[in-house]
Amino acid sequence: MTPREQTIERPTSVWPWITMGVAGTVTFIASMAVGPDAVQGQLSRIMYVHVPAAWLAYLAFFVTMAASAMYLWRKDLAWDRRAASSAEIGVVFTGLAIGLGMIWAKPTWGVWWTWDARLTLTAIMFFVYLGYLALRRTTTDLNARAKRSAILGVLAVVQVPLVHFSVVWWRTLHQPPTLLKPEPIDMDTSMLVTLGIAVVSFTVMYVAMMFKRIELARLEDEITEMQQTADVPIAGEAVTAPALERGA
Amino acid sequence: MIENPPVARLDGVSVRAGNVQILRDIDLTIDPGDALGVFGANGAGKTTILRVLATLQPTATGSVEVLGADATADERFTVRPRIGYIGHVPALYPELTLAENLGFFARSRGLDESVAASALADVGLAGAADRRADRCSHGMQRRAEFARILVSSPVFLLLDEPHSALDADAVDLVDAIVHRTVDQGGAAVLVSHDRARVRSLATRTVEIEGGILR
Amino acid sequence: MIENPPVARLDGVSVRAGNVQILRDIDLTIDPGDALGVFGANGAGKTTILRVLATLQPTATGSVEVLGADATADERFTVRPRIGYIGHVPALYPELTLAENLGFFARSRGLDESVAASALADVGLAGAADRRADRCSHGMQRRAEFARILVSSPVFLLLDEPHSALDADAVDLVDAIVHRTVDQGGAAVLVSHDRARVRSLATRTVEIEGGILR
Amino acid sequence: MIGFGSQAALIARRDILRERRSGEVLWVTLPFGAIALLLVPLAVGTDAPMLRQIGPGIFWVVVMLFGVFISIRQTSSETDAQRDQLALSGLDPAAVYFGRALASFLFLLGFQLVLGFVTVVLYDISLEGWLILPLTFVIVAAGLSLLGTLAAGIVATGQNAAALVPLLVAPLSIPLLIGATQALEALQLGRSSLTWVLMMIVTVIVLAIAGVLSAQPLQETR
Amino acid sequence: MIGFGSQAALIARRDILRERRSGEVLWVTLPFGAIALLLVPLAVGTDAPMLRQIGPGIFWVVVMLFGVFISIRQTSSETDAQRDQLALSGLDPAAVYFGRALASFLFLLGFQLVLGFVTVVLYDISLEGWLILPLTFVIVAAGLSLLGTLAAGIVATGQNAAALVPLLVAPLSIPLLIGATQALEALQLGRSSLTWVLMMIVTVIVLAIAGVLSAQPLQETR
Ligand code: HEM
Ligand SMILES: Nc1ncnc2c1ncn2[C@@H]1O[C@H](COP(=O)(O)OP(=O)(O)OP(=O)(O)O)[C@@H](O)[C@H]1O
Ligand SMILES: Nc1ncnc2c1ncn2[C@@H]1O[C@H](COP(=O)(O)OP(=O)(O)OP(=O)(O)O)[C@@H](O)[C@H]1O
Ligand SMILES: [Mg+2]
Ligand SMILES: [Mg+2]
Repeated sequence: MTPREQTIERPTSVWPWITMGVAGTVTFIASMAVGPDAVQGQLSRIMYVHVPAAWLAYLAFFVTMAASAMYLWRKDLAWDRRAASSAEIGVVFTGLAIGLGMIWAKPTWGVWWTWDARLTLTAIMFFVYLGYLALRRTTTDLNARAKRSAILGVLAVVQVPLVHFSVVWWRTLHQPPTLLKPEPIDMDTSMLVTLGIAVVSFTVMYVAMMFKRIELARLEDEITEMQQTADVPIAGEAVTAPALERGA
Repeated sequence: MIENPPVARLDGVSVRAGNVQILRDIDLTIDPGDALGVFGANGAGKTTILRVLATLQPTATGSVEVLGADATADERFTVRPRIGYIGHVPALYPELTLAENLGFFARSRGLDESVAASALADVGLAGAADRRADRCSHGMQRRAEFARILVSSPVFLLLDEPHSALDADAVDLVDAIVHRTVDQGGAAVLVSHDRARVRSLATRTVEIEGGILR
Repeated sequence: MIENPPVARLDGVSVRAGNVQILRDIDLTIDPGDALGVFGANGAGKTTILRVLATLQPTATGSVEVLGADATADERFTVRPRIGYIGHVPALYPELTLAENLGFFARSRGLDESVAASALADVGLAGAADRRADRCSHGMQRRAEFARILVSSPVFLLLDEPHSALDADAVDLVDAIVHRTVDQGGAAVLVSHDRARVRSLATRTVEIEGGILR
Repeated sequence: MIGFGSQAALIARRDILRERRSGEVLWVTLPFGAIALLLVPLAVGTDAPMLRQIGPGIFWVVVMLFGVFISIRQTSSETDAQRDQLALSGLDPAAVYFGRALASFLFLLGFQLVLGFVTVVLYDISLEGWLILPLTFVIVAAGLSLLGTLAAGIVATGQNAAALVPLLVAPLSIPLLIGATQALEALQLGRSSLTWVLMMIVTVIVLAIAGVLSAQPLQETR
Repeated sequence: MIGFGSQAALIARRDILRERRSGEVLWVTLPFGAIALLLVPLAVGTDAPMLRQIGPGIFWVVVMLFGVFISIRQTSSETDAQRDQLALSGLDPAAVYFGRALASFLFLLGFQLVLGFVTVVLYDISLEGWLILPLTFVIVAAGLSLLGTLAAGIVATGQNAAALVPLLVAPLSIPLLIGATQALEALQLGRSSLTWVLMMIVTVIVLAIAGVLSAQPLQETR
């Protein structure tokens, strides 16, 4: 078998980068434009990143779940790439929410971290999806990898409702839901609008990142595929005829 | 009269595991009535070829068709119960008696446990039916594997070193099972290092060397 | 010149397990230079006799003397390292590579790991030394067991179906090992169903039938 | 071919028979669970009101851990040869999954009953609202056996995959645990435990679906 | 023949290598232990002072249970063929026992360190008097690995003997547990923890003697 000449085209699309930049800028301007909170002062501006980051992590993990289910149904590796890309972005957003939360916690609660159901469960969510990404590195066979991670991708999503409702179930330090709850919303309109803008911008950013990441994932898979059809040693050639009677 | 479709056809099949290639570009057709002997050195890939034919081994390239079903598609599940595979290592549950092992197998095929009992008697193990599998000698366990074949009467036999560990009487049993399957229009593949015995049993033989069929 | 003491002597040995009797009143003497072939039906007790000779199987009655030691007394621990036993099932650690498996064995005898490497080369497995044992074919695992014998050069060889699973090249290896051991004044016991091959190798043969030696 | 239910029953019968012969749950896991319950008061101090408070929680944690262990051990002791033959048997992988889970379910129920008794004795638990317990026991046993069987299927597909097990077990056992502890507490506080029971039921359903969907791919990988 | 120490080291190296390949402790047992610690607060309620009180105790119970499990699993996965060859190898059964225990001891130390860290974070434990901890960790790891290895030896001799395991584990793990929890507490209350440390050391010595005496008979039975 002669090694085949194969090349991979370079990714060229730039618009996702532009979109991400614009969305980031919009979030920044909006959070600076709104007045400081009555109680929390300037600190409250953290919220416009902390909260959308957490929500977009939720969205990303739901997309991972849906794409994983689609993979299990259709056995199409494209769905696997979507699931993985979304999980990776979700991990970034979760990390952002945790990091900002910790920065926020130090001045308000006096500690970086504490025993709190939401904090703990958010951390578990973070680690479970980090584990999802680590798991993908343990196998090189694309289909086996896709199957395993799809199973995890579907099941891990139960984390999301757990994190969301944890503040209701264990009444502890963290803020209970102010927006995503059955009762009417009681929040300053300007803050609400700013939060809305931030959430929309984050969503746009998520979509743009998804496009870029999926493109990259496709190229990675192509490279893996090429490596796997490349020539490798024959297993049976490791075995030779025994050398009888050495020296004796 | 139309020609019979082949029992199995491999077309350009290769198998990889880790960073080695086990099988390369295997083309092989097995027709009804064939008893194919497969020879080759240790580690050449004989067991792997049997597992490919049993639809148990994922392949890297090529197409595998077994009993009319594409082995990479879901169709393989419908033909599997008609395949009889005996590997190097007995597949019995050690804590269960031989009768319980065979009974489990029979019932999984929708058959009665009495079928299992008579199969055990046919391989000469009636007296040991209530002995736990892990308290049976190695040859007795191999015999019990052949009883499994008698229970399900598969049309496609895949036997990995069928004569090893069996005493003279039991060896004849293997030959009888192969003959019966082949005579009824099935096919058998026999992997072995005992060329003399398999040559007398097989309708044709192939040699596998470093993952390539010769 | 005084006569050489026997390598092993069984005297009225019987073995029971649960509520069955596996061996009955076995008398057997194995002298230096003997290569004893043991034949018999499946389940007759051949493996059990090997384990008795390896001092691994507790006996119900009779006396067992191996390499001058009483096998029921603590003396057996001192002679065990000079016994080479290969059973039905390979005793390799599946997660370790062949080199690591043999290296462990060599070091347990106080030998260097290079001895293990050259033993692997001698059985034709130099190329697979770094392959995990559970990724080696059945025959390769059997070969690795014989490499163990080459590492420790035991004076008393106990081989259970030594030729099974080995290809034509490797089968000669077994014969060479047996010849070497016997020529150097050791002894070998070969349990097998392949009467022709063992007859040509053995200096004498016995038949075991329902736990009784004939 | 035999029906789905008979297939599952066949597998369950096989597993129960194997356990009866090996006695692993009975002689190793069950005593370990009981020892765990015994050690906690020795370790945290024998403060009666505090023990009464933490008793049910500790009980559920022990059930959870050992429960998953029981179901994992049950399945992952299968050899490659046995797996091959099972794949060739034509039994529906989903039926095999349910059959295995069914056997573990029965072991787990027994395990819960024994340990529950031990807990009540050792921790002096009030049994007010206990009528919810049989329901909780059944749901938790179902959830854990489905979870453990799924995890075991993953372990059996090769060593790399073993890393999946804790990842699956952590997120999925939490809703079961929370549901189990809160259902009784809610009732004792005079509130409805419906939400908790529903949450557990949803988890069990999710697990059953996941098990069914993954049964075939897991059987075919190794 | 090689010396006793080298024999034990050889066996320990083998076990460590096998674990490195299979990753069972790293990927299955360790995460399970961490999950256990995490589940307890969710199950017993998130009452910070109470958690601070029960934290160390829960930690030791988890270490105890998983510790014995780790050492049992390590040994009882051996096949009959492997056991036969080990018996023929001429290695001293007592050296084999210590070698196995040594490997488990190292796993257990790592296990304790990771879980200890998790406990401190989750339960907000005061580390006053922590200087006693390294000593306690080492003694407990030694005791549990000796105990688990002994139990595994019994399990490996055949099914009937397995019933003995709980009888062995319960009475011998209790002094270790009490010693471990009380040693730190005594120190924190300004009292001497010598008695407790001595009690643990005596247990370890008893276990070592029991292991040495039983090693050869256990190797020869099956
Ligand atoms: C390490 C610490 C923290 C973590 C891991 C964390 C995590 C989260 C998560 C996951 C959410 C999304 C909840 C949902 O809507 O389901 C959230 C929302 C929120 N967090 Fe945090 N947080 C942390 C610290 C803080 C701090 C210190 C504050 C302010 C004092 C804060 C205020 C909020 C607010 C106001 C929301 C929006 C609640 C809603 O409207 O639903 N967080 N946090
Ligand atoms: N614990 C036990 N309980 C009952 N029967 C047993 C037990 N252990 C061994 N046996 C029986 O002892 C007999 C002898 O076994 P052994 O393995 O020695 O046979 P063998 O001659 O080597 O047979 P083979 O040719 O099949 O290898 C067998 O019939 C076996 O079933
Ligand atoms: N996962 C793996 N990684 C590396 N090599 C592997 C793997 N699986 C199998 N092999 C190799 O594939 C080759 C073929 O194995 P196979 O069992 O088919 O041989 P075989 O012809 O049946 O040999 P034998 O006569 O010894 O039974 C062997 O050299 C084996 O070591
Ligand atoms: Mg083979
Ligand atoms: Mg035998």
